[in-house]
Amino acid sequence: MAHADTMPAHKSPTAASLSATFNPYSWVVGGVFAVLALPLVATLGYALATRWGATLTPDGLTLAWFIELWTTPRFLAAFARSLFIAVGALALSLALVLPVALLAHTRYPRLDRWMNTLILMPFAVPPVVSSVGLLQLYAGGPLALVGTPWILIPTYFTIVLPFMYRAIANSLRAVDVQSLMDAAQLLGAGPVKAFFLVVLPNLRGGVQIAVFLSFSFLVGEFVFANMLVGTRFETLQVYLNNMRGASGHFTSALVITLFVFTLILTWLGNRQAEHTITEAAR
Amino acid sequence: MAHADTMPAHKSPTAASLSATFNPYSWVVGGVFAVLALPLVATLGYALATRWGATLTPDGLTLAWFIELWTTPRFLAAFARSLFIAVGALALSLALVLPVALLAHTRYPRLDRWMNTLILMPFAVPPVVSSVGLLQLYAGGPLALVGTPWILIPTYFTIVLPFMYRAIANSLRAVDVQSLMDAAQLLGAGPVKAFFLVVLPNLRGGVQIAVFLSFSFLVGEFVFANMLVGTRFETLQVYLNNMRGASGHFTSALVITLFVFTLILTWLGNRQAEHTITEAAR
Amino acid sequence: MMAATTRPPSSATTPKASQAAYRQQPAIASGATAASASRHTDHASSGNAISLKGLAKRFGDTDVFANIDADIAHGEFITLLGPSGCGKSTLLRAIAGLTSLNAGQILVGDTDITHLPPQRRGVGMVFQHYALFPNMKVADNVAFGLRMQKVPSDERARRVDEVLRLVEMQDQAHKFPHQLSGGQCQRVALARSLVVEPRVLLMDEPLSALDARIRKHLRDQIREIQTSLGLTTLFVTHDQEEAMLMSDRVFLMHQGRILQQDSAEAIYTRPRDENAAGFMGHYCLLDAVEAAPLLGYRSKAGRVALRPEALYLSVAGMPLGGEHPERVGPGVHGVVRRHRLLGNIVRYDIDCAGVSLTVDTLNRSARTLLPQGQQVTVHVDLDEVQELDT
Amino acid sequence: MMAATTRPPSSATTPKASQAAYRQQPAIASGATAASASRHTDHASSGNAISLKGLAKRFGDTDVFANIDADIAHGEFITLLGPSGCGKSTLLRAIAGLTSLNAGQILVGDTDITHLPPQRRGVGMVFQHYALFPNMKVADNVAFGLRMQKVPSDERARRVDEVLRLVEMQDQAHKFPHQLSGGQCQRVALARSLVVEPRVLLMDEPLSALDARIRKHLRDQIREIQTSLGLTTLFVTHDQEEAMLMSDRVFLMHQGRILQQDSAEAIYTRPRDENAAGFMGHYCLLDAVEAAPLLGYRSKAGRVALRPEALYLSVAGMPLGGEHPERVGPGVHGVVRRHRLLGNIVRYDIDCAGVSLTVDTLNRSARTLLPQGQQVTVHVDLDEVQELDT
Repeated sequence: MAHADTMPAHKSPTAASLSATFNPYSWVVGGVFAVLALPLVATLGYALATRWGATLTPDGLTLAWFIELWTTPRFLAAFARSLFIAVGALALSLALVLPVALLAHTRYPRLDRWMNTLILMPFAVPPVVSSVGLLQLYAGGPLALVGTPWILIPTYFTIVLPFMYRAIANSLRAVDVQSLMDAAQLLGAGPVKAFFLVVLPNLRGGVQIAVFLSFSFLVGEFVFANMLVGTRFETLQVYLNNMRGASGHFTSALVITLFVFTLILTWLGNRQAEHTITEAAR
Repeated sequence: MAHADTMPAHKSPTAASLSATFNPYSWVVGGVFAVLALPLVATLGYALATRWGATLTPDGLTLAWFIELWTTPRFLAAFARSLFIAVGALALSLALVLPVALLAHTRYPRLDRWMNTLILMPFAVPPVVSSVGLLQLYAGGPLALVGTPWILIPTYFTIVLPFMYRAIANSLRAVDVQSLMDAAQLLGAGPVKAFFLVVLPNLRGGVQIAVFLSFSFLVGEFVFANMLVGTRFETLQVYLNNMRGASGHFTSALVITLFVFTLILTWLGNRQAEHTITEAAR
Repeated sequence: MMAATTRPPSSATTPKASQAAYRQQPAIASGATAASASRHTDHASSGNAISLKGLAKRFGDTDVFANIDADIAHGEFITLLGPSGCGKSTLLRAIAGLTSLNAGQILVGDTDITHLPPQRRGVGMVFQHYALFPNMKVADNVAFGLRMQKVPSDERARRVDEVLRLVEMQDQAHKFPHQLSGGQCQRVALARSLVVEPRVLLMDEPLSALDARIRKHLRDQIREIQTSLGLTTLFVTHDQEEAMLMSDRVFLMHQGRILQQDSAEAIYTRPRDENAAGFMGHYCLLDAVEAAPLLGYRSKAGRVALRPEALYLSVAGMPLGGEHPERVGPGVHGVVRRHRLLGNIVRYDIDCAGVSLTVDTLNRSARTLLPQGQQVTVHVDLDEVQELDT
Repeated sequence: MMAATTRPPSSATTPKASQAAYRQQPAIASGATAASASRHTDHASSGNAISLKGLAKRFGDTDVFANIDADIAHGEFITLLGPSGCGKSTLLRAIAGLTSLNAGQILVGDTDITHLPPQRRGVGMVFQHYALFPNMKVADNVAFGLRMQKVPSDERARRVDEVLRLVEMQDQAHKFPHQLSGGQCQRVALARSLVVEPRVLLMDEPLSALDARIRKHLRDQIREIQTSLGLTTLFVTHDQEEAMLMSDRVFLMHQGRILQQDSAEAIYTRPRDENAAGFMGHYCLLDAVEAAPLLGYRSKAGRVALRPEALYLSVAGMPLGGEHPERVGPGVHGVVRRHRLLGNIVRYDIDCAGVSLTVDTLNRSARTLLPQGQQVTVHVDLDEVQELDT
């Protein structure tokens, strides 16, 4: 990853010299940034405002909404549930996808082609659609999981699978896995050791982004959680939805909390990954 | 695209000869397929069953549920609304993303780096979160779009943007766009003509998959549609949600209809794309 | 069949006429292909095919190239030779109009094309990585340029077929580029450039992505086609042998400047300065003091360059490899430090008068190989000594 | 400092002892590096470093290679030379244990390693595309093998430093691979293989991804290090010059078979058959009838191969390039069709007695160049004529 990032893009001098003289792209970046950031900024304003009526700026700033939120046990419980489900689904998918992707890449190229077709399926079946199917499937007999939180882990696993597989497969393609494995083995490492020391760290970037995005998606997932388990197992999003009636300031504080939480998580993930690598290389 | 697909994967003879003797991957493929297909199969069974109680197989087969669905005007209206919104958002995003991605790739490499960071934002802000933000944003003043269907197109555009950008940027990377443009221009084509004749057809695969996946996602989107417009502009998913109380067979029929519809759409898209290329090459 | 056919037979003696002829070019006369075969010297009298005047290109603070002046005659095969990063590819792209210039003027014939967009320059280009259109079959790739010129479809088909025959790819017309080998791809790319009959053909390291055997074959083929069409060609390469074998003239480039414009032979045997000598062959570079015993006099130039194959060895008074040159330097005693067999050449490292000399001899027979430690006498051909400015 | 140090000085005269020594190898004696410098001929008496016995590899219905038999002595530098697709790389990978064999036996010393996994073969390998670990700095890349062997960290640091010094990369120890040039990457890859003191070093086209100048430098450096360490080396290449310059012996491969195992000189001057002659140099291949006038007799062999540099030209009775060989064929009259300047060589195409001959002469001076159409006499050195089986 690091390699690909730092490699200077091979461009003709024109392009670069042009971009030095005028920068239309700064406008594009600014525009896109505005489009994407505006809702967030508005939410942040709302969460910090004592009152925000018809004026352009909030009337006063306060942390009261945040404090109220963080002292609500129902919120904390929902938070914990969401975390538990998301981590479970991600661990399950990582454990399954990593070896399959590695095999597909190094040994059985045909497997890769098959997987690429298969992983499109959940996309073709939108969440509400498949939740109906899942309800039917898990409603009776040996798989009577409906209404229990356990139904969410396999469901989320299914959702996250395609994304994880593509991200990991792309990372594998960027790294010459076969050669790295060969080199490590000739230097005395067994295949498993070689994988963990030499291949996995180089997939870091791709896997990390996949895990992060999946995680934030899962924490934010509402449809399945609501339809499959509902209020019996209130996840963060279900809680948020149920609180819609409450003050807009309160829900805004919730939203900001969630956002900051995922940001911190990413940052930690990044740091940890870098640390691991430095250690491994020592 | 075509190029990358047909290039034989360069593998050591061992791997290939091993895969000829035993095929562990057929098990993996089978397993994944089962996991992904089971909900769909169950739904199909339900949609076609006259009744399906505690037994393993349905009691009898009927098309009654489908006929009932297809003759419901409320369903057809919701379907049309969903289509309109999805097509609108996709057209908007294609028109914006294609030129930006092309510029980022050929002229301003730094723009590409920026875009790659920016497009992660909507992922970091889950739908329910940003819908709260969007509600605040569009609630008053000049942007009073809340409750009108028009709010959905910019919202969906924001959601689809990252995915479209990545897909198109990846396709551009696989094709040596700069050289193709250069070659076409030296052969007498203007830049616009060169783009449409020589670059765009080679992005087909990537763009097509992106459009298809985005489309099926948008048609299946529920959270924004429900929160931002609600019952005043009933899209397919909102309708489906509202019909939850109805017979499971009826909703199953709805789900299967939706699924078959996206399948047909993909197939048509594929055929059309191939046809275009054959024509262009003539 | 290709190139240059649109210019009237006794072409442009006045600037006006030539300009008119050039402007007329995109609409190709339909009878053009009739006057086929050897038009090699048709335009020898019509001035230069290309003139480059004071071209300069900066990228930020660094000059990619500067002060590029050159005149190229009709039908000439010019090689831009230089190490990677010397600006040769950028210069080619500037001539094609794919990169803007900071200064200078490019004339094709007598037309100033400096500010024309690439599609109106009448210039063909072959890229290192082929740049074939992956979505089109071979025939459609080749027909692309003709379609842009709105050539009627029956004439188009005929000309595509003709040019595919020329590059020996007529059997592959219905394949897609990804079904071809590298060498075949480059042939198609060549055909695609030739079919529109460009006034100038630019080739940007077209052989360097190919493997050795195909490279040699295609090298000869390109030169043959170029000669038979009388097509003015600029060929970029970093490979000295390629430049030596293909070119009418070589432009030796170094750090954004043309060090020397000369025939391949002159570039090789008479490098102008130390950089040129350093890039070509395996010159021994000595300073005047070191060279004095070999030359028999103290050179006035700062540096003296000796070609390894223009040094003569004698063993016990018997000249190795026969006759001596007319003007020969004094014999200097030396010792063979080692020899390396390079195939048809045996390269000796010889310690001689305090310096290490490289001497090339033909690998005629294992019996004539000089062992390590052998005492020899080294003579210099005074006519082949290059005295360089520093 | 590297390699082979774990084998006792007067190594293994019985299979048992050698085997024991081999098994002992992974636990490297800490004093090993003391006995540094020239161990080139230490093991000359201990039999072969590697024996390949009847190796065969099939991929589906096609043989990748078959009947590979070879013995390689301690400290020998062997080049597997052949065109792409001849099976040379697969053979190397089979020796490394990265590809399974369908038949045959590989002995290192007297140990059968045919069925050992790669990590237990005691074999080092350098790959064409370096295969450095991108997540580790240079020093950590090099230390990897030692860490696998659980070498204590202070000794590890010392040995890494030593080997980085050997490849002149000690200043780059704290860089990541992506910060290095191709040549530097390959040096690190070399250091990484050397530091674990392998019994055999395998190199799979290590220079072919590098550009010409660096390739030459690294080529000499690899050979120097290999010689100083006395390290048995198998080097795969498709480049004839590389093979000629580096090898003690060359194994010429063609379609999965070893055509000829010989010194570089012998491979070049005495090719065994037409395929070998076709791959090496620029042999003129004539049949017996065509060759008869040049030889003065009718050869019994089907084909006769003449080296272009072992043909002698005379102009008007004066030998060009001096002396004639001892056993010379009859002079045959010919005409210069064209000449090509290859740098230090001038290559003439000469029409002579109904055949086209290629003759190489040194590019000594422009004055001695023979013009097109020049009448010449061609002589053959009868000692250098190769009569080939067909």
